[in-house]
Amino acid sequence: MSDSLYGPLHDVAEDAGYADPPARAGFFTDTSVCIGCKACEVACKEWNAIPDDGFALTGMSYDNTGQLGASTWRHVAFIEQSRPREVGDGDGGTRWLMASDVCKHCTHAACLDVCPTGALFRTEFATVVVQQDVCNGCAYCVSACPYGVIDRREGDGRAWKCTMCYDRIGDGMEPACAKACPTDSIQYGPLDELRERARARLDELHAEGVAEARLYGEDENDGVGGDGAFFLLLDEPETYGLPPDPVVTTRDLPAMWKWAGGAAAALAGCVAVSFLGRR
Amino acid sequence: MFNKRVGIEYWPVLRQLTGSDRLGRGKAARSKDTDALRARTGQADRVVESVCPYCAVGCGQKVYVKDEKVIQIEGDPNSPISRGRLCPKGSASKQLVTSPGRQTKVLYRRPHGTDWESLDLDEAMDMIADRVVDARRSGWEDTYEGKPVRRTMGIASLGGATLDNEENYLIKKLWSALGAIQIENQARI
Amino acid sequence: MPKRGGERSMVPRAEFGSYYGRPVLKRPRWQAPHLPGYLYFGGLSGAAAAMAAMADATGRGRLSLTGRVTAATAAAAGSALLIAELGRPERFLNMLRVFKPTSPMSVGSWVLATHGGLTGLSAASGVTGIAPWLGRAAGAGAALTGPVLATYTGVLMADTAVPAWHEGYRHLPLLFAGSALASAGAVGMAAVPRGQAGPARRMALLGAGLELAAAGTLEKGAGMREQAELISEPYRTGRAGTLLRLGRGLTAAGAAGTLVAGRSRTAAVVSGLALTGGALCTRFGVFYAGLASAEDPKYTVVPQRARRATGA
Amino acid sequence: MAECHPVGFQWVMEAKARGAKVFHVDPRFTRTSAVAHRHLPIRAGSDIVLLGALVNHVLSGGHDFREYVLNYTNAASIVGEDFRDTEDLDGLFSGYDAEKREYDPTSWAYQNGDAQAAAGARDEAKTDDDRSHEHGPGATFEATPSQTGHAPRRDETLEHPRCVYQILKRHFARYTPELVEEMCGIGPERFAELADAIVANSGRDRTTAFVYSVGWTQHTVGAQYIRTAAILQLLLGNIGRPGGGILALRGHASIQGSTDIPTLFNLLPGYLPMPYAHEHEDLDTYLERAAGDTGFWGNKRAYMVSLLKAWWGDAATADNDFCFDYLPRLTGDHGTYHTVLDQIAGKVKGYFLMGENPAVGSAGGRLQRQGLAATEWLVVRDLNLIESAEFWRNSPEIAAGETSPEQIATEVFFLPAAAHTEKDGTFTNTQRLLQWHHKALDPPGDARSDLWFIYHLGLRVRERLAGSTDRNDRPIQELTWDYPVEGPHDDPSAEAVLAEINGYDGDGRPLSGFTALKDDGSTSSGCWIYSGCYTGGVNQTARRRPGPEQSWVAPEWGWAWPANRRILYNRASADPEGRPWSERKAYVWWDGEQWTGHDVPDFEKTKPPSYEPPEGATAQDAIAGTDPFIMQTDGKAWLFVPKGLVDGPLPAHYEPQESPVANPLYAQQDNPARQLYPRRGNRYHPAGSTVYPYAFTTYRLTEHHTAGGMSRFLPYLSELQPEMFCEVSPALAAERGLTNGGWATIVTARTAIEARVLVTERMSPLRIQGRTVHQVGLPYHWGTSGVVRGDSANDLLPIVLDANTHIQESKAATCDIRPGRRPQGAALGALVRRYRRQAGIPED
Repeated sequence: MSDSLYGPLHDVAEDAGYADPPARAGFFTDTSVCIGCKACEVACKEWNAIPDDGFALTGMSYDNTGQLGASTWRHVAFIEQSRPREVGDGDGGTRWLMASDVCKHCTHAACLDVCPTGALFRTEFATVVVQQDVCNGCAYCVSACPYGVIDRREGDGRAWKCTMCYDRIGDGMEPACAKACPTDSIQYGPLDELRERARARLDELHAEGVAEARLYGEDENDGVGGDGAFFLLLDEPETYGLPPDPVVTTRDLPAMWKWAGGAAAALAGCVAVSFLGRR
Repeated sequence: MFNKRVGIEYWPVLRQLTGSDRLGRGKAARSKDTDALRARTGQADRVVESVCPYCAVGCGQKVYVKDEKVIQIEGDPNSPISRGRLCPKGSASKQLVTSPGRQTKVLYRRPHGTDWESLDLDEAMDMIADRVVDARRSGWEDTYEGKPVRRTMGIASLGGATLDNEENYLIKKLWSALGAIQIENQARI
Repeated sequence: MPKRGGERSMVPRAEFGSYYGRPVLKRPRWQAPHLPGYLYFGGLSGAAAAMAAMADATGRGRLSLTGRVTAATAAAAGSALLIAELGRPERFLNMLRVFKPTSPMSVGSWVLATHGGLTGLSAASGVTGIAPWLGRAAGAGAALTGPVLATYTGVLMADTAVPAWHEGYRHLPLLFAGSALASAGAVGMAAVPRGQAGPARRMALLGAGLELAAAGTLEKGAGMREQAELISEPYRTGRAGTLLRLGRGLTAAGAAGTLVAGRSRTAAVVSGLALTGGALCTRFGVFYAGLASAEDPKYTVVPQRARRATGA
Repeated sequence: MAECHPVGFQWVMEAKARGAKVFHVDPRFTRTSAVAHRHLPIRAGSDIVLLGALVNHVLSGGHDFREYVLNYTNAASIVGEDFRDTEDLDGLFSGYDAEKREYDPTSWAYQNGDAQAAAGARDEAKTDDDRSHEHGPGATFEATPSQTGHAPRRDETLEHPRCVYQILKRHFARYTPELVEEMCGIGPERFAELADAIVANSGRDRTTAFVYSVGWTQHTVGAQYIRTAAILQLLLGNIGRPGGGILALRGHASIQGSTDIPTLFNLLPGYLPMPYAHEHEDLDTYLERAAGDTGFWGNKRAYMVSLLKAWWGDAATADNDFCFDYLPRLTGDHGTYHTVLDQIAGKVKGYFLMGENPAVGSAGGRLQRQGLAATEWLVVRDLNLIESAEFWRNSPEIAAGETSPEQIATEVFFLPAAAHTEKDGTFTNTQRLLQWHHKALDPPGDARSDLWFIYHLGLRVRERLAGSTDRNDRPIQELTWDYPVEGPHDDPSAEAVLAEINGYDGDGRPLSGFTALKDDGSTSSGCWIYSGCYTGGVNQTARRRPGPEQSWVAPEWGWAWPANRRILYNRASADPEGRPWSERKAYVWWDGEQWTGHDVPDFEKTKPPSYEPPEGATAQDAIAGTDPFIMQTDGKAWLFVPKGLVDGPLPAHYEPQESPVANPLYAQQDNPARQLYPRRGNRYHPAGSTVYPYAFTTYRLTEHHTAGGMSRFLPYLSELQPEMFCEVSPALAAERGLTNGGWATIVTARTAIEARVLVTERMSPLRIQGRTVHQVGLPYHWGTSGVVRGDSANDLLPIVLDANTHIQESKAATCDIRPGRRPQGAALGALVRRYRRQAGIPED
């Protein structure tokens, strides 16, 4: 059971009851080639028939989406960075980081763990999907996700997030975002292959002198047992709005139950004690 | 609680107890809809090869039609130009052609009018044809500064860069035959 | 986004720490008064059920009936709040679609369903006098589910990514246990003649003590594993801090009043109200502390960075 | 490119991954800059300085690809003695008439070559009584005016002081890195890095490509921007070779097609010029003026006669000059901006807008809307109710109380258009590739294709004129206008139209290509360069052999004009003897018997490299086996253009019409031949104005499409860029008190608009002539209709045009910017007037 809640887990789909599942599917988002076009956002919305998410300028560079949510399953972050410089010096110090964020499809997915209805479930591809015919909108998953991904949609009442296009990949197709991505910043495939590719790309970038390049969510020893959707970043995760070291809350669940058991016993004991004595 | 269309055997708790997914986080929790899920592209009546209507890169598109409705437009992986990829605009093509905001009725605004009125397409075409004939005549020039020009300055047209070659061809052909010369498109802009 | 000084306002640069100051986590969709109300009623029902069973066992009829009715009513009220909080209330039965030990809400739903049934039966029997043996048996059962119902909510809150809740997983069950005891004791001593209310007053006193102790450690962050000072901050500051301080005052006052409540029904009622108010303030305080800790990315990012830096 | 052509940009990323170095020159740091190796922020309107300095770097450093330059360009040609350069005349070339503000190009001619010595214009134009030398936009394929047979004198040593090579050297000598720093704001190290990279990446083994868009064309010197790049690329041997070229990225699905089969006033299909009015003109005199007799334009009669046959069929006979007389005649600039001014003057009764939104998308938005309001009737065909359809009720002028629906007399017909999924047809993409899109379903409601519309309108007009005996109605009566119809709405068959464009031989069989065209009336073809797209009765444009199953050239995907060639002038990819310049860059070559290679050779298949044209040869027979530029009269690429451009044979740096600085090179501040329209509503700012101290540039965003008709009405795109904004540097924000996310008002002499502010380091203040020049960036997508709305950047711009192309200068102008929202109602006009008064600009 501890394996099922925390730590490296190799047979994720098997652990969820699938005999002989297909290879674990994943996204590798290489932000070093992202051009911030947002094709992923639109392709996702078209395929999944997601409603628009409001029409407001945020003032956050070219990001008017803001964050992932019930009606945004791909979100492109724009981060402007520059070193101080003199007028006329050009903008050699300017960096404009772009990154398409998505549900991480964690090995240990808190949203799925805490879902009381079984609406959130693990697919045979080891992805995590909400069943809209089941979800009753309890919103537990919203508080549980360490990445702030899943949310309940106002007016609809159910929780929504990226499905990694479960319907498409089940039919041997690529998820809509990965298919549309003009520069292959979003790559879809068997997770093992993607991890290998990502490590090679990282080595390449390091060799080019891009020392700040790093993988995020690729390590199966991290707090969520590694992500099904992982990233190559060019700065600290929190710069992109990602938690630096997320841990699935369920890791501590056994301990929590112990403390709760103790508290329950204490409560019962206190009641009992209160009835001791005469009157 | 459990799907009413199916029996109690679809109650996940039972499947948790009897199957391999004891924690109820995977196989046991699947709903009937989930089991029936397929990509809608697979149900298309036909798939039509097309080209993105936005910029001039010319990305290949596949248009999926079911029940005479476009149900999906996505990149054509066979295209050596785009390799199946689309930008945000190309990816929004389905909304472009199916958006409820799209105008599908002829509208008419009479001179000094304050609102649109509806108009029959056939009638509109007749009215436009009448006006073309009239404007052509009234703007007609046989000569200009003594030189033969045989043209009309009464009609002008702008547009073409978003149209098909065949359409541009007929536009240029008809306007030229009518003697109209102020025929322009976005390429000038 | 850290504020930028000076007149050079610009597209905010993403500096160390966050993406334009946006939270990393989603703001919990749970709302007040539903969730804190549920926490209160769940606690009240659980402790009241235990009180009723013990009262039964010790032959305190009025206290038993009060406990049974309170437990049943509170369970119903809690359930109603829980359902009202759902995005799709008509699907509340889906809570029993699976049984997931990994989901405190799933466990809680089964417990609540059982407990609700038991307390309902026992209250119905108590009020109508029909099938008293069944009422007693159901009451005894509810005495088992009750403490679970009253404390599992601590896990419910803690089993999230919300830093203040998660890191409070040791404290919250005890806090809720104490608060539940105080709440049930308060109802008991206020509703039952002084003569039979002794155990209720003792429950209230013990509960208040436990509640005050647990809240004290939670607010200090004592026992939290990492960055205790920072992560416990939301319990001390803002709306949550105010509510918790108010709750502590009310609970202390209620406890003090309880000491004399054996001599005055009025004192019992006033003390009961104070304790109830204290318990409610505590629940609301805990709830808002969680919201505050989810909304400011520092509570997510700083401890995680520290953890990563130490290689933990 | 990443901004506006993201999917095309995948190939840049691919090249980058293979080691290509990517430089991005742009006033703004864009999404392209973000992934380029180097972004060079440049002052908008100064590109010729940068490009000229690169030319100078190549020439003065001896970096040119000498064998290529000597054999394939006119570097060795000797120019006549009368020619004077801008260096001699302080910014003017010889032949300028200050009164008429135009050039007489006679003195630019080659020595020995007489006044008609050369080429480049794609219209018949020049006669003694015409000022016009009309040119279409997007120069790709040009009819070359007449020339006499004899070749100009050449100096193969390139040392003659009047040879093109030496003239170039002198002309560009003052275009130095120092000047680049002073005028463009690009420092010497950055320039050196760029120059070194280009030189290192050109030659036998390597090629460099330039990619541009309207950032180069939308200037009063636009055509010359591209000319400068052409000179550079020719000197480096980067034309006609794989990985080389100057690539225009165009913004509309078939904007290339609408130039090839032009809905443009000055062109007929296939870049044949529209005839101008002359006292006596017949087909012969037209052809004489239209193009040269040598090179492939030498077959101009076949092209023209086949077009006339396509249009007037049996009515077109040799006896009646193939109905040449039926074509209306031009008398000057009849471009869209000219038309708008004519509309305001009440000269245009009826106006058709087909998939075009000038109320937002054209410069001088107020004038555009005034023009619409002054038109008697207007037909708008579009998918959505765009501003140009609703100007009579929601324009900024109505909001300002200047006019009202009751005052606007325009009768408006809005006809819903069919989408690309609802009709068959071809788009021609930016690389000349025709691709057929199949109809997927019928259009909804009253929506119809433009093919349907124009065909059925034509039928109705013909019906009305059927009985007429007016001679002027014969062109329409005799027009071939009988296309098979199909479907529930009687849609004309697009395939039948394409077949007509391809052309037929005398027996009614589809032609195999333009080389099969005859000048005797026995063949027809609606657009000679497209001939071959329907070879064998097969729609070649619908070919879709999967890319992975083909070579990298992918010749069996769609069909590229001409003759399915993917790289034009690809004979230049081989050396004069016909051998590839290098194995790495092998593309087409002479195998001893014929030309062969990866692409369709752009050369007569069996003409050997050794071929020497006999005396008096015409058409392609006059092109030697070593001359790759077969459309030119001499088969050479022109570094110096002795004829064909109206603003000079060489590019010279001129400041934009509205510039914050003075031109340090010449006393001549602006392009002396630019088209000016000083008038009410179109006042210009003086150079260096302190009232309008900031430069601004307009542009597009990835998330929107041009004037917004296909994007602002879609929620999925609108939510991504929901509001009009302006981009300013932190320094400018500090100077003017602007805050990120707040509002700003941008003011010009034309109007003022408001925009939300993005304060960003991506906008660089530049050091120009020793002082700081700030630039304001303005996307131009918004208007008063759609899901998201906002002010239009184009309202700020004046109408001032490049005289070659009649394209407006919308990439560089000046403005003031101030914090806060703009005034509403009459106060808006008052603000604009106050600024004008302060700047000493005449009142409207």
